[in-house]
Amino acid sequence: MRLSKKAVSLFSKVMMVTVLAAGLLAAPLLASSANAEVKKLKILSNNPFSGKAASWGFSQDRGVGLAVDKVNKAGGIKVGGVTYMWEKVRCDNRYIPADAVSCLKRGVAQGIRFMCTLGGAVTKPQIPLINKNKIVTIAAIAGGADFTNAKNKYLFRTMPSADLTISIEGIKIYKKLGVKKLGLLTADNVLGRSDAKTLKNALKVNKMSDILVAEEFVPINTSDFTPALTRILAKNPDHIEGGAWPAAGLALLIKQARELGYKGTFTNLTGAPKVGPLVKIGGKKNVEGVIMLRLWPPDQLPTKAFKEYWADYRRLYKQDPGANSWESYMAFMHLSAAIEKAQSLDPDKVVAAMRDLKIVTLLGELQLVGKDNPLLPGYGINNQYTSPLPVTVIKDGKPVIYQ
Amino acid sequence: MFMQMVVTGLVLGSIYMLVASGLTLIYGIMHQVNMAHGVFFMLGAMTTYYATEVLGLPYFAALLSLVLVFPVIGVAFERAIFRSIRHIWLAGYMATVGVWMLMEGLGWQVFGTEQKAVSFPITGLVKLPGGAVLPLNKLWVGLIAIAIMAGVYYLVGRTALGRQLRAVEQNPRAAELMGINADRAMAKGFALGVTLAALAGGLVSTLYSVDPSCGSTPMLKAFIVIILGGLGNVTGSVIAAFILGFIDSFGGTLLGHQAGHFMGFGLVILILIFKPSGILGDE
Amino acid sequence: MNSKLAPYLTALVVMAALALLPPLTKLIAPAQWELTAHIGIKVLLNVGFGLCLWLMLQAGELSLGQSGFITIGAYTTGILVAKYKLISVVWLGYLAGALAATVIALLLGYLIVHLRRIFFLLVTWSFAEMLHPVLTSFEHPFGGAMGIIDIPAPEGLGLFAESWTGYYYLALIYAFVVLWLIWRIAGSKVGLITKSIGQNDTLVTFCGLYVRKYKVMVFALGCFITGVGGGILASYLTAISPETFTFFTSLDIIMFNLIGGMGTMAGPIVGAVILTGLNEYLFAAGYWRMVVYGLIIIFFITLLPGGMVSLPAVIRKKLGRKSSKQEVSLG
Amino acid sequence: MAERSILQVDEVSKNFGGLVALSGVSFQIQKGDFFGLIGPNGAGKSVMVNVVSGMYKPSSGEVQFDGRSITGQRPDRIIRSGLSRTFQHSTLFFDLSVRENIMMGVRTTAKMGLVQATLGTAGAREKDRAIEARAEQVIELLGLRQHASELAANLPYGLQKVVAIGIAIAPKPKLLILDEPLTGLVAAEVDQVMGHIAGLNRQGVTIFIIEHNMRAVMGYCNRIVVLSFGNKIAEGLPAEIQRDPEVIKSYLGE
Repeated sequence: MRLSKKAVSLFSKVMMVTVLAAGLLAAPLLASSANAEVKKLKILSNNPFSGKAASWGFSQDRGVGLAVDKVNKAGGIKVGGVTYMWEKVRCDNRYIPADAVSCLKRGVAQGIRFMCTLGGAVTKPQIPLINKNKIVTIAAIAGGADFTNAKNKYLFRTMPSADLTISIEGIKIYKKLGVKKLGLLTADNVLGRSDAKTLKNALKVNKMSDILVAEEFVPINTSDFTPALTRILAKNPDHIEGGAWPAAGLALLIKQARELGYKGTFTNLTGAPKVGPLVKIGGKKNVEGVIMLRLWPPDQLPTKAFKEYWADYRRLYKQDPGANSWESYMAFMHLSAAIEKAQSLDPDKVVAAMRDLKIVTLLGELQLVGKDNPLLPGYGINNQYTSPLPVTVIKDGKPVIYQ
Repeated sequence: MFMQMVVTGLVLGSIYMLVASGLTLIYGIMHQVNMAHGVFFMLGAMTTYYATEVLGLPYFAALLSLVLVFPVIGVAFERAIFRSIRHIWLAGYMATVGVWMLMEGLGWQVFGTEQKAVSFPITGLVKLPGGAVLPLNKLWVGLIAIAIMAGVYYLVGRTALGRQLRAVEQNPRAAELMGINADRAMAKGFALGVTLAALAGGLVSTLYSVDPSCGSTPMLKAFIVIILGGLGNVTGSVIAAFILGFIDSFGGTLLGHQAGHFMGFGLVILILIFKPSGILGDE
Repeated sequence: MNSKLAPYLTALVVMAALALLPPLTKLIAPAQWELTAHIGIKVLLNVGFGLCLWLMLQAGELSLGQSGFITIGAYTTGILVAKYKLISVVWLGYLAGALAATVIALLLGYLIVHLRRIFFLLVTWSFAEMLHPVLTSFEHPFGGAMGIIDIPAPEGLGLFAESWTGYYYLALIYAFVVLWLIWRIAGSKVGLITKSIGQNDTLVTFCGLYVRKYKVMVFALGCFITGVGGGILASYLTAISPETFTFFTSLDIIMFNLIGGMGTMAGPIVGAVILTGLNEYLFAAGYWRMVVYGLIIIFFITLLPGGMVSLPAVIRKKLGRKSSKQEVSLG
Repeated sequence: MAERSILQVDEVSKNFGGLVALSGVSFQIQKGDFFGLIGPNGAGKSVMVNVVSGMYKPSSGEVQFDGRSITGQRPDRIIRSGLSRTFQHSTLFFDLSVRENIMMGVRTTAKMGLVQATLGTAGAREKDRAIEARAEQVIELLGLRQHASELAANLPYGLQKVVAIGIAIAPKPKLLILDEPLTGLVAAEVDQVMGHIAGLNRQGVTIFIIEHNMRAVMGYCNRIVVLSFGNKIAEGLPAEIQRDPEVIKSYLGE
């Protein structure tokens, strides 16, 4: 092999420095997780921190992180005379199901009993393990009774399920907009498929099944929607439902639909993409009038606590928080309160305490619903968090509450 | 709908053509499958983003700045990593994978996870017969892509640099006997490929969004294109780009997105099995 | 000592040591056991995958589609055992998965083994990529985007108090059976033919051997073993989906050989241990993991192309003695 | 006459695109012959070998080996029917030892099954022993004993040629085709290699040697065919060939 000596020495130097730097950066993460502090209480943050879904992962992780700081600063959790301090343990699942299971197995192996995670695709395979090992999990997932049901005692859903967003709020919005022909263009993943199921069911219950004229699924990382849009637009819809697109996907979908001459309206009911990138990528004119749930306009925050949270988040991360972050924050506060109430770390006692505990947090009263609720078919268990759900519309490039 | 499919196919085809051009040139000259192509695409898009949104340069000036910056980056990479391992095919392949991972990883650290966008200065629609519409930005991106491709043909076919590159492509030893410095010519060829990738990034990213992994999907498409066209065959890849554009457009519209994806790779496997030299190859 | 028995004895000692790991860890550091088992299981399965690719590499085939064969093994097991419950014995599910992988490898292999180098790499990669839209598009039998869940553990695993130990021993047995198989084949005349094909397939033809037959055979054998591993992984993960095994899975398997070195069988083993360990070490590092990966690839390619197993020779050479031939097995 | 013929080439032509490499060449090799095919560079000698050994399919014409047509057959089948060939440039398995190289040539190697080999059954071990024994015989025959364990890559060029011949004769072929075995050898090595070949011929192996160097083979061959630009221009005994004006012209003309 011919090797230029200069290149070799330069490269070995550069590489050594970078590897060292990477090692130093990684070491604290590991050291903190290996720390054998007796009064630590660990929560596994089983999230994507790299790859396409990383922004969701960071969003949830930061929300839980802020809540961890909040609880610890307030003196931790006192259980039977022992004070526990929370510690968040990150594991990067890259939004790959196998990696998520690996992360959970890793967590279980370290004796961790609490977890936050997100995404139906990566949560689904974790469920058997969650149930078996009694991991109290707060998860940002849509879907319906597939996730929240009497079998999954330990899985708590932080974000409103598709039953809440689509079946209840969505139908109201469709009626208000007077939708006559609805096209569904959603992601070809667990979330998108279950959204479609929920939507069809909700339309059937409301005897509106005939308004759904087209249904398309494309991969989550799609950047060119033109073929799928051409298919949908051939049916002349006056409204397009996106389901749960993140900002870039939704923005491109809208932009390309407008480019193809589509004049109708849009909703993206389950996903709560950040407005900034949505407007930038989609173009201010194109995204005008898009309706979404779970999004709070920064200048219309409902409570003082939420305003403080917003400011804290902005100060730390130089951007507005996403819905995942505050929903996870609130759920975590609820979990902490439940542990104190149960006066035990036993998962069964903790989840029992969670079920009928109401706390006041960022958006006012937070509680769990699901059992005996005709609007949430098949849930049979109080494992769905609810809090006030804003309906937001984009006006002039900014989110405002929809009247 | 038919006309719309044709239009979409043409637009996608010209995009794929542009993204694949750098890849096929690098294969042609260095016989190296460049897995880092998507990263250079991404860097081109990012540079354009920072030049327009942060420095406030006009879009076309930002695009021109790519032509000044990326040849240097290309030469640097060629010198530092690829030159020493050029003649070992697997080492070359894996090294480009290494550069891809390294640069994308650093990209996420440096640029953050927030999605970015570069806006194209021309907007609007053209209505075509048959009920089809063509957005002006896509029309312009397509036209510029064709212009760049024409430039590549001129550069390779008519200039001294092109003669060097062609000589090296055919036989590096013989080229050296003719007084051409093969190392230098290959560095230039690599730089040209990298610059084309960056230009593709700067142009195509205006239609989509920008993040550190935004080069992966275009790169995947470009791979399909260059295999169909025959590795290293520029004209073959131009034709293959439009074939893939039409597959994605017609397949995606008539049969659904996944079917289009499946057909693209299916065609690649068939071509590799029965005619590895590509659609234009002789053999 | 009989020299023929020496490798068996070494293997037996190593195996015994690894088999003693669970009770020892539980005795000394019980809190660390499950994590150790988790990493051990991954390492051992990866050793199997790495060795399969090593054997294929001997015949000059570099497959970037091994994730496809893991997927086929895992999905076949999952579909038969969990989704439709057509087979009640999980072990038979693994066998079915392996057979499915073999049949597809035979068909694909027959068509593609004449391709060389980058063309073989690209065609196997395309094959693995093509599976994704197929799996996602069909609810039946593949379970669509959701994939397949509730894949049971194999029978007999319940003998162990907790599943960690069971899977650990299963992976251990898998790794050593693969090691034995590949070692036997590599040492036999078939191994000699395989190695010869990798060096000069024209000459092999003119030794009167049908090269295609041997290449397909080696490819299919590698995919059979990989398919079994896929089935075991499906059980261990309990759920699989189209995104479970990706391009990066295939890339990792190549990297085991690259990092360890392709010259000897020790290479992929060393590589699998190092890379899997590193992956676990960097589990929380997010994007830094990509950076470290990239640097590792570039490091081994440019500075240590013979992999870790060539390190002693390289050091000796640095210390002054020049060896006549440098270890470059990247072809 | 016909039953003594081992290789019969009838009107063989081979075109590459528009280029005619062989046009209607015919000849016969008898059992026990030391047969030479000579001609200047580019005469089509190597193309002829490649057509006979199945590497190329002839454009027209027929090749019969041992009474059976082998035209257009798969090369490994042709080889298995009892024909061996070497290559012009030293073509070996360079990363294998000399012994392993020769074992690759032994015919029975091909009959080993994967399962047999893995399990090491009694049958497999017996085959292994037979292969190894034959390899030792060949090593002894060619005087390679002291190099048997060396890597082929580390041998001098002349010995590499001998090993190549060893691979070819390991299966006890009926016909041994040697494609320019003397290229690149120094005089002493030429004698060594030709000595081995002559020895094989004396033991009854039919030899078909292709050479560029006319003088080197004159002393050994009993029959010679001369090719020039794809045409057969002469055939006969060495003495006749040396006198043939056509041959002299084509050699001097180059």
